[in-house]
Formats: sequence, C-alpha cells, structure tokens
Amino acid sequence: MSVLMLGLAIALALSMVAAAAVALITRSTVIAVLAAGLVSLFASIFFVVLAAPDVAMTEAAIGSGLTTFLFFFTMGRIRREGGK
Amino acid sequence: MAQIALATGFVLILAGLYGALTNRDILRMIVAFTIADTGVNIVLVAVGYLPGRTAPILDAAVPVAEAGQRIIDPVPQALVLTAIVIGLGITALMLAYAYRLFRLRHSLDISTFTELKW
Amino acid sequence: MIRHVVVALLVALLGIAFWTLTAGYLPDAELNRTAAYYAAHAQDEVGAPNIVTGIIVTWRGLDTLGEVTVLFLTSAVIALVLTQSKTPAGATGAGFLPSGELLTTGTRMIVPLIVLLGAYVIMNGHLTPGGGFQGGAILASGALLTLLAEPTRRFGHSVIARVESASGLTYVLVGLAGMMIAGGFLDNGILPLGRFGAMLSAGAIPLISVLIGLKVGAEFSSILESLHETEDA
Amino acid sequence: MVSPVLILAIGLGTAFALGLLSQARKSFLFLVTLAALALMAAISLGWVVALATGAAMTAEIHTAGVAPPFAINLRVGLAEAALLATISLAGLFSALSMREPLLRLGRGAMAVLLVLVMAISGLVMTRDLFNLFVFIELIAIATAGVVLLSQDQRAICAGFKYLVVSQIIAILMLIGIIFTYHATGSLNIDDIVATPVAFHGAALAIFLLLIALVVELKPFPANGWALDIYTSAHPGFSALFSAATGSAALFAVDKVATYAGDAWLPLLTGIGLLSFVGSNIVALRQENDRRLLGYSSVGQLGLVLAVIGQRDVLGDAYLYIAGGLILSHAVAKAGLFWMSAIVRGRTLTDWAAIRARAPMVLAFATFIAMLVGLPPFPGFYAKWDLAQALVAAGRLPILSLILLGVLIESAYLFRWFGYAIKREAVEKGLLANTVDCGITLAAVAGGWALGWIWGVAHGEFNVLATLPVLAVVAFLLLEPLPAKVKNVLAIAALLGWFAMVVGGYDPMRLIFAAVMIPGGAVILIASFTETGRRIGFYPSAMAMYAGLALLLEATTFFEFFAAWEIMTLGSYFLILRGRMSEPHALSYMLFSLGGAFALLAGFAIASGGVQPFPLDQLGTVAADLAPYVFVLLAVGFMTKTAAMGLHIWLPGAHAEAETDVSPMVSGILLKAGLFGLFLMLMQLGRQSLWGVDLTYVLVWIGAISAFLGAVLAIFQEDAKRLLAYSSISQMGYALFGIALMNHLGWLMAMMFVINHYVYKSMLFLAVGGVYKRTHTKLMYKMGGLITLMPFTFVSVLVGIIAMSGVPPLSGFGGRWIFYNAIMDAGLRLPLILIFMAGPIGFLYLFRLIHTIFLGQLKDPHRKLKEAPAWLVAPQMIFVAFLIGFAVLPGMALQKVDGYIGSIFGDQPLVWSGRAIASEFGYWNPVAIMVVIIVVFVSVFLILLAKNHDAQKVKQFNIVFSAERPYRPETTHFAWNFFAPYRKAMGFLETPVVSTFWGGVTDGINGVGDFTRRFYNGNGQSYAIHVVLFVVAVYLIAMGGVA
Repeated sequence: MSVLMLGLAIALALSMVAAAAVALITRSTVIAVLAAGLVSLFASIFFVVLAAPDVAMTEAAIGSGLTTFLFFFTMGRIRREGGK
Repeated sequence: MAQIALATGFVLILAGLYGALTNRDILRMIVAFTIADTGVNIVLVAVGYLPGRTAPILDAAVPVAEAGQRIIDPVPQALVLTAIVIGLGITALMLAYAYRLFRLRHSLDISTFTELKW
Repeated sequence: MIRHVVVALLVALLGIAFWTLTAGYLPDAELNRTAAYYAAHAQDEVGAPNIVTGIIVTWRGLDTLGEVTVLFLTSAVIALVLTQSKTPAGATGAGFLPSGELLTTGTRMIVPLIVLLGAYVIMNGHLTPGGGFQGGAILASGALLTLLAEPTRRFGHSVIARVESASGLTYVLVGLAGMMIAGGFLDNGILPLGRFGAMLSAGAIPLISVLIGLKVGAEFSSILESLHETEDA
Repeated sequence: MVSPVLILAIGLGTAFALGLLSQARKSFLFLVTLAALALMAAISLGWVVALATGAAMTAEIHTAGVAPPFAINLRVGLAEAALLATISLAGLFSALSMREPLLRLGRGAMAVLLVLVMAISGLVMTRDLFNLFVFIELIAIATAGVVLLSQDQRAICAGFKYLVVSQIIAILMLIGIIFTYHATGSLNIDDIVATPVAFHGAALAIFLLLIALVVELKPFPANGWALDIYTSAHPGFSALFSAATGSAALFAVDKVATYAGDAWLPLLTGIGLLSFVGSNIVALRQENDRRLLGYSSVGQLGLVLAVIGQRDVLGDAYLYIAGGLILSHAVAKAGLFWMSAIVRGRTLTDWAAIRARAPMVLAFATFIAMLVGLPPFPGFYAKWDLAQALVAAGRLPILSLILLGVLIESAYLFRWFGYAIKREAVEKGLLANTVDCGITLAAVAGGWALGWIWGVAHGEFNVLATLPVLAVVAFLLLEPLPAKVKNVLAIAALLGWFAMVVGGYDPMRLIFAAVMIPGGAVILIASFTETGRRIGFYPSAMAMYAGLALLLEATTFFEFFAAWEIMTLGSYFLILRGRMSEPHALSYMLFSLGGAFALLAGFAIASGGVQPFPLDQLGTVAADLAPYVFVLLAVGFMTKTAAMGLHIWLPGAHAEAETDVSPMVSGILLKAGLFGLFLMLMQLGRQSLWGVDLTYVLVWIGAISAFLGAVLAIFQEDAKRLLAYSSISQMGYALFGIALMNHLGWLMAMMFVINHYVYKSMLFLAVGGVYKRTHTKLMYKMGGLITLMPFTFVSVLVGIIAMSGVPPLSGFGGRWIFYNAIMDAGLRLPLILIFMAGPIGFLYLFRLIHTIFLGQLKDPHRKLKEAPAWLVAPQMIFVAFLIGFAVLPGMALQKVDGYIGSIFGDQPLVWSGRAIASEFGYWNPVAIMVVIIVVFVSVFLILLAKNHDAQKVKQFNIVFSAERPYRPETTHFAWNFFAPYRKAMGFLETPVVSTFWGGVTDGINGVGDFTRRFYNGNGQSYAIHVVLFVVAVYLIAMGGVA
C-alpha cells in the first residue's frame, strides 16, 4: 500500500510542479488560469492521500472551482471593455 | 511522504513568488500568487501528517479510545481550511482591484501605475 | 532582464532557507500535546466525531468567526471597489461564455440537487468530512451555475445581503450566548451534546455549521455576482 | 466590568447588523456605527481605569469554555487595555473624519471600518499565533477596502501594492506558524514560552514569523507600499493606519519576541534603528505633507521596534518607555492626519493656512513636541528613561543613533512648523469645520492628558505639576485677553515667583535668578508697546521663563534636563515670531536639541542609570568617566552660549527676533548656558582627556569666541546682527573666565552675567526702538538720529561705554577683575587673543553709535519721533542700574565673592569701603566716576561752545564723479565702515563654520534625495524590496547565529 501511495504522491507532486510551470511560462492568461486551477485540483487529490478529506473538499470546491471562475469573470469584464 | 509534500509545497511557493515578482501583467501576478497559496496549503497539511495514520474522524474504524494512536494531527487541517478561505478572499479582492486598475489606465501592466513615488 | 536575475537569486536564497526546513524535517512519531488533547476530548467536550470540524467550530471558533468575517469583508470591499467605477455606456454586452438552451435547462434541474448536497454537507459536517465552508462553497456553486446559465438574471442583492447579515449576527449572538450560559465565547455547550455520532448532536455545532454555510454561501454568491455583473449595482 | 470580548462582538455584530438595516437611512447607519465605536472605546477605557487603579486584575478570556492552550484565549492587561482604548478612540474619531465618504458609500464602507477596528483590537488581545494571522489578514483586507474611501484615484494603485505585499507576508507567516507549531506542539504564545524548543528548524520558523510581522511594520526600506497608502488614502484612514494598525502590529511583534527569546532582540534593534534613521533621512526631502507623515510614522514604528529590541536591558521601565513612545506617536500622528483634512493644499507650505486658527497652531505645536519627545509629553519621559537604561547597559552607540534619528526628525518637523507660521498663506487654503477641528483638539487634549499621566507615573518629577508650567498652561487659556492685560499678569507672575523663591538661593543662584526672573520682568515692560492680543507670545515667553525658573530650582539631573527642554521649546516659539526668522529659528532649535542630547547622554553616563540622581552629586562620578561627562555637558552648554563653532544659529535668531524678544533671548537666555557651565565646573573641576586639560580647551574656545565674535561684529551692516555677534564675543569672555578655574575668573564671569544682561538688553531695546521708527536695521540707512531720539542715544552711549570696558561704568570693573584673573592664571597665548578682542570690540561699538546717531540725518527720517515710551522706560532703568552698579559694585559682587571664595578657599580681593584691592592694584569705582564725570563735562562744554562754528550741508549733494551708482547706499559713509580693517583681517571672516554645518546638512539631504529614488512607484518592485529585505535580514541573522 505504502509503495502505491508513495508512487501516487510523487506522480501528483510532479504533475503539480509541471502545471505550475505551465501556468508561469505560458503566454496565454486563460491557459495560466486553467493550469493554476489544475494545480489546485492535483493538490486536493494530494490532500486525500495525506489523510485530509476536509481540506481536500475545500480545496477542490474553493481553490480549483470558485477561484478559477472568479478569474474568468474578471477577465470577461476586462475583455468586454476592449482591453485584451 | 511528508518530505515529498513539503518539497512540493515549497517548490510551488517559490515558483509562485518568482512568477509574481517577474510577471508584469497584474492578472498573471495574481495567478502566481494562487499557486504560491496552494503551495502553502500543501506545506501546512504536510506538517500535520503522521505516517501510517488515518484521517481525524472518529467512526467505526477509529474508536474514541484508540484515537490518540490512530489519527493524524487535526490542527494543521483546521488551520488550512481557514487559510484556504482567506486566500480566496484576498485573491477575489486582488481581482476586483485588477479590474479597477484596468479601468483606470486600460492596461494591466503593473509598471504603468507608478504616479505615487519617492 | 536584471529583474529576472535578481528575483531568481532571491527566490533561490529563500529556497535555501526552505530547504533547511525540509531537510531537517522529521514527522512526529506521536501526536503532540495539543492534538492528543483534541483526540482524547472530542467526544466529551464537543461531541463531534469529525475532530477537524470540532476544532474549527469550537476550540478554534474565534478563527472561524474571523474567517467568515474575511469573506464578509471581501464581498463588502469588492462591492465598494466595483461600485465606485461606473461602466462606460455601451461597453455592456453578452458575457464571454455563451449560454445555450441545454445549459439553462440543465441548470434548472441541477441547482436544486446542488442545494440539497450543500445542505447535506453542512449538516453532517461534525460527523463526516465537510461542514460549513465546504457546504457553503457548494451552495455558491449553485449560484455560479445560475449565473453562467442566465447571465442576465440577478438574484436579489438584498436577499443575499440579508442572509449574510442575519447569519453573521446570529453567529455572534450564539457566541455571546456561550459566554452567558456555557463556558465562554463560542462554547458549543449551549445546546446538549446529545448522542455521539448522531445528526443532531455535538451541541451547537450543527447550528453554527448552518450559519457558517449560509453565510459562506451568501458571501461567495455575492462575490461572484459582483465580479460577474455586466452593470454595476 | 464587562468582558473585553464584547469589544470584538460589538464591532463584528454591528458590522453584520448594518446589513439588516435600511441602506437608505445613511445618517442613521452612521450613528449606529459611531455608537458601536463609542461603546468599544468606553469598554476599553473602563478597563484601563480599572487595571490602572488596581480595581481589576488582568483579564484572561477563554473561548469555547476550554482553558488554553487548547482553545484560543485572549488577554487584556494594562498594556492591552491602553492600546485597545487608543485603537477604538482612533477608530471613532477617524470615522468622524471620514464621515463624508462613509455617508456616500453607505453601510458596506461602515461595516468594513467596524471590522477593521475590531480586527486591530483582536490583534492586540489574542494569545494565539494562528489567530494573530487571521486578524492580520482581516486588517489587510479591511485596509484594502477603506483605502478606497479616498477620492484620490491613486489610492487604488496603493491598495493593490499593499495587497501584493500582504500576500508575501501571509505566505511567510503561515510557514513560520506551522513550523513553530511543529516544533513546540502548541499555537498558544504563553504555552510556547513555557515549552523548551527541540527542533532545530525552530529558529528559522521563528525568523519567518518575526520577519513577517516586522514587514507588517513597514520597515525602511521595504515600505514603498505603505507610503503610497499614506499619501493617497483619506487622512482619517491614514490616522487609523498609523496610530492603530501600527501600534497593534508593534504589540504583535512584542508578543512574538517574548517567546522568540533574547537572541532575536539585536536583530529587531538593528531593523528598528535602520528604519528610524533611514526613513527620517528620506523624509527630509518630502514636500507632500501626508507622505512626510508616512515617513515619520515608519520612523516612529522603527524607534519603538528598536526599543522592543532593547527590552532585555530596560527591565521594569520597558512598558513605560515603549508605551510612552507608542502612545505619543499614536496621538500625535493621528492628530496630524486629522488636521491635514482641514488644509486644502498638499504641500508643506500650504499649512500656512492654519495660522488663521490659533487653536490649530497650538495643536500643531503639541503634536510636533509629542513626536520629538519634548516635555511635558510622554515621549520626553520615555526618552530620558531610555537613555538612562541604555547608558547603564553600556549601549551608548544605540542611544547615539536614536538621538541622531530624533534630531533629523525634528529637523523636518520644525521646518514644517516654521512654514506654517511664516510662509505666505494662500487664499482659501483652509477647509476648517467643526468636526475636523473638534477631533484634532480631542487629540490635543489626549496628548496633554497622557503627558500628565506619564508625569505622575514617572514618580520623580511631573513637569505639568510644577507652578511655572501651570502658569504657562494658564496663559494658553488666557489667550483671548488683550496683550496689555496679559503683560501685567506676566510681570506679576515673574515677580511673584521671584518673591517666592528668592529666600532659598545661594548668592550665585541669586544672581542668575535676579537676571532671569525680575530681569525678564523689566524687559517685559517694553512689551506694553504691543497692541491687540498678540496671540502666541505670552505662552511662549512664559514657557521660556518657566524653563529658566525650573532650571534654578532643579535638584536632580532629570529636573534640570526637563527645565532645559522647556526653556528651549519656549524660546524657539519666541524666536520664530520674528519677521524673517524662519530659517534661524530652525537652526536654533536644531542646535539646541543637539546640545540637549549631549546633555542627556552626559547626564546618563554620569548617573549610570541611577535615578533620581542629585545634581550636586555630579562630582561623585567615577574618575574614568568624568572627562567624557565633562565633554558632553560642556558641548551641551556651549551650544546655548553659542561658543565659536556652535554659534551659527545665534546671529540670525537674535537679530531677526522681535524688538522685545531679542533682549530676552540674548540678555537672559544665554545665561542658562553659563549657569550650566558654572554648575558643571563647580562639581567636576578640572578634567583631562588624553593628557589635555579640558578647562584649558574651554579657555581657548572662550578666547577664540571673544576674538572672532568681535571681528565678525565689526563687519555687520545690520545693527541687530552686530549686537548678536557681540553677544558671541561677550559669552566668549564669560566662558574664558569660568574656564580659568580661579576665583577672579569666576567673579569676572558673574560680573559678565549681570553686565551683559543689562547692556545687551538695553542696546537691543534701543536698536529695536530705532527700528520701530526707521523700519530698517541697516546702519548705512541711518544717521544723525541723536537729536530726534535723545533718550535712545543716551542708552546706547551708556551701553557701549559699559560694554567696551572703559571707565567709569561697570564694564571697566569687569575688565579690571578680568585682567587680575588672567594674571592669576598665567595663560599667555589666549590672553593675547582676549586682549586684542578689547579694542576690536570698541570698533564695532563705535560704529554702532557713530553711524546711527551721529553724522547726517537722512531725508526720510526728518520727522521721526523718540522711540515709544514703553521701550525707553526699561532702558532708563538699565541706565540707572549701570551707573549705580558702577559706583557700588559691592552691593552684588561682595556676597558672590565670598561665596566663590568658599569654593576655592581663597580671598584675593580685599573689599575696603568703596575700594577693591587685589595683589595687582586697586579699584575705587567712586573716585573713577567722579574723575570721568568731571573730564566729560568739561569736554562737552567746550564742544558746545564751539558748536556754532559748524556749517550745515545737505547729504548726498556731492557729485558721483560722473557715475551713476546702482547702489547709492555704497556712497554712504557708514557703508562698509571698516573696509580698511577688512583688508587686514578679512580672512578671519571666512565662514568656515557655516560652510562646515552647511556641508553637513547638504550631505544628509543629499543622502535623503538619493535614497528616495529607490521608491520607484512600481508595486512589483516594492514586493521585490520586501523579499530582498527578508533575504538580507535572513543572511545577516543566520550569519549572526553561525
């Protein structure tokens, strides 16, 4: 069990770092926001692995869900005013 | 396990900080900060983790009498819950500010908002 | 470019500091005093099987009150930020996400389910993973879906504000009640602890969870709505 | 007592409840908000009183009914209660200050403000680390909200910059908290203190936590974000941001420092000092009022941080000192920000508008005195105790840096005050209204109340409880009366005080007292010329006299120093009243404060931290320290006597002062320095440092001052400047005499105390009278006034005869004793300088009388009248006194002579009847007087007889040799009167000293100008500054640990 968990943890860690890298490197803000949301999503799975189901729920709902939408709403407003 | 989580968390924090301090686009700065926030949350949870134990919920699997030996530290989890919500609050606020700043100058480049200085 | 190098250097130096934390880190073998106390007294003091909820609502209740206030504050400040700027005429238009018939109908069907799920998560917060925050966030996602599906529809600002204020005020009053009739501010012992593991048990925790859930849901909704609105309130 | 947790509950509950009330009834909502804030303030004030009087014990509030460390707990002790009261009162008044935007934006804004005040209070009360974090985040978000109340669009940028930095702080703090928890198994501060720390990363955890809190304090240079907020936010909010948030954050640092351990204290001290000195230097170049206040706030927070870093040596005084500094800062800064709402313009000079409102000027003065730490405000007591403790612990360098910072801060604050009093006020520059003025005055009242409380708590000496200072307060309240009434009262007060104290003084103190108190009353007779109400004059003058009176009364170091500062403050305000005196008053204040700090350090070294330390025990100071005490005290006192090198403030300050102020500051104030020198030398005696006899150094300084002062005097075109330089010369004589350290030298110095007071006051009044009639002080514009102003002429004549030391007047007596003294001491080189100063002195005195009263009368002056009677009256008193004193010097001097004899144990003068004999000869004043009068009268009669031979010609009727003179005044005979001497001695006039001090100020200003380029306005750069600061401190701290 522990090997499997460990493997899962390492895989999640690597995906998070990769997603974070994408978020920082990409030129498109939309992709950056989505990648950041992905980081959050991976993190919430990681929290389950770390035996923290409460945190996992919260991170999934708030970190990856609501935050991403907040970004899109703001970007939508900005786009409507003809900036980007 | 805890070390992996810690290392991941710290890498995310550093990456987030790097992004926030080098990217001139205000929205991208905020994105970078959310990544750093996620990193902080991972670090917090990792510190509460004890190898081989279960979630701090007392049910049939974890009777009250054995709780002390079976569960992981619940305190960091409680803190993270609070931290996540606070992080969201600040992110939302920064986004609202970003929009206002955009309205002001029709630009999202932080280096254009420098009329206050010296 | 200089900025990038300087920042990279600074971050690297900060990384060294963090590295010493990671490298020297040893997980505890046993629960420390505080955690051990919580594990031992979850049943007799707060009566909540989910210790995290017990901590959040009772032992660290002041943090949670503060946290709810953070959201309250955020929604108030965002409203302030956005009301001060009037959208220029003609800039309004459709949202960037087009809403179709399918989404609209689907939303109408799904939203009640979401609300139900939220209520469940809130009410079982002291027993299973979940609680006021998570449930509140789920409630807010219902509002979010509605917004997405029908960008032009508004839920009453005043209704949200009233729910937000009323639940917040009740939360404070419950806290004060703890001071009057139980051991101190935010003591959950104002109601009987009940049978350990039952739905209506753990003193005031379910009540407070509901308040938190309502408040958080209302606050998230109002934040989302403020940021989404095409015209300013 | 109700539980303090209600403060939080009320704030929060009201914030939530506002949402249930109707949005439309805004004024009702506002009233509810105010009521909630008032209730919070009332509860905390109730706790302050209960805790201070011992009616209540420190309140420990357990939440959740569980004892700490398992549940969050709150604590309210005296310190917390005081801070809570400050915070909620600041919140209440700031809400009033922000009434307009709050009413405009409605309940959302009010709720945010309430939550802000609640969160700041929570930060003070909580004993839990993570709870601390939650409150800090609440404060951050609320701040970002309230910043928007400003109409200034730039506030939005400032708010965003602030949020960016808050994010970084939050990240650092959370990591610090969680690893602290890991290391100690607890989040409770008191519990952590009790637990030994096992885990080796704990140091880093503590570092992260501590540095996050320190960044919250906006340390220089990582503080660009905060300054932008100060500049652009609503002043009501800036008041709260500076007074409440800043104080609470300091308290949070203090809490964490408690468990972090003493090893971290040097780091805090270092950051605090850097912040204090650095931001004050940058502030020197600020022209925007609110940004300047921002820099000053940052500096003050740094100062308190440094004090927190010194807590290990402060012992029981820690709370008193830190509390005094924090509360002074909070009240003064909040008051200044509130006040800035009534000034329309945003540059410092725009504050000239407040001059129209006397109470606002008083408020401004109060706040500045509070910030600089002048009596009677808490900062003064705190500064004194801090100096004592630091010196006792051998931390003189830290004290020096702190004092340097205070000096720089006072430079820009007093410069600003000078602008407010002296600069041209723009039309409609004032937005005065009842509410803003009201809250400003509330802050003033708070400041004075705090001064009283700190004075009572000090135990040794409550400045505000002394009769002279109470008189000053009374004169503040009597301001609405006409000047003439106040003048009568002032004279009565001085004479009354003298009658009260005269019995208890030894002869030396008696002479000083006579010169300072009744002497002051005589000069005040001249003030009867003034009409109207003369706002500001009497409180200032009485403050100066109060300081002098207390100086003579002082029995301990602290009393002496307090008196010294009061005197300095009063005289500064007096000097500032002069027409062109703005820069001179500033340099006077800076030199005085610098000198006062030298005294502070000297006293602290001498007492070694023992308080109270009697003044007459100065002589018991350890032999290895005594020379350093000597140097510091001597520098302090010589700043006041304007010895060469420390003199550049004097000519301007004395020359530009008002007619009746010049004699006060010249004839009386300078004597305070001499008094100090007397006390010091009497106790310490001769000291040598590195093999140099320090009294010998003083002799040289005295001789050089006497000589160069005279040289500089002869080249002045301005009559009052001439007299001012002459004062430098005269004080040089006195210093020379004291430093001779023999009986006759001291006697001669005492003689100078009396003589200089009399003839310098008289001459200043005379020249002032001339100025009143001719409207010029430039001597080349005068001439021939002898017939029009005969009384003034007589007093000038008598004055210069007395001063030049020719027979028959008392100046000669002075000289006679003086030459005897020199012969006694046997110092040849300085003796030559002093001798040369005599004839040079005669040159400038000759010029004074010649160019003003003799020669041709100028056309515009043909119809001049004698000076006002009230100006002439005191001069005539002085003339009578001079003649009497010349004939009967024994009436004052014989007693002093005996007293000095008891110190030195010899009796070189033999007083027989009216003649005085020494080993070098004898002096019979009466005989001399008779001879001189006979000679004078005969010569006068001869001249009178030949007068009809003289022929009248018109002035300027000779041709200008076909040239058109662009500056006709150069053709006046009095222009550049001593040009031939200038050729010979002009090199002595090179302004070496002025150049030196100019270089010092230019250098500091240059550093400030260079440093502030660092604040480039870019929010991202500011964030980088913060990280850079953290990393730099980390490297330093870890280097220190390793």
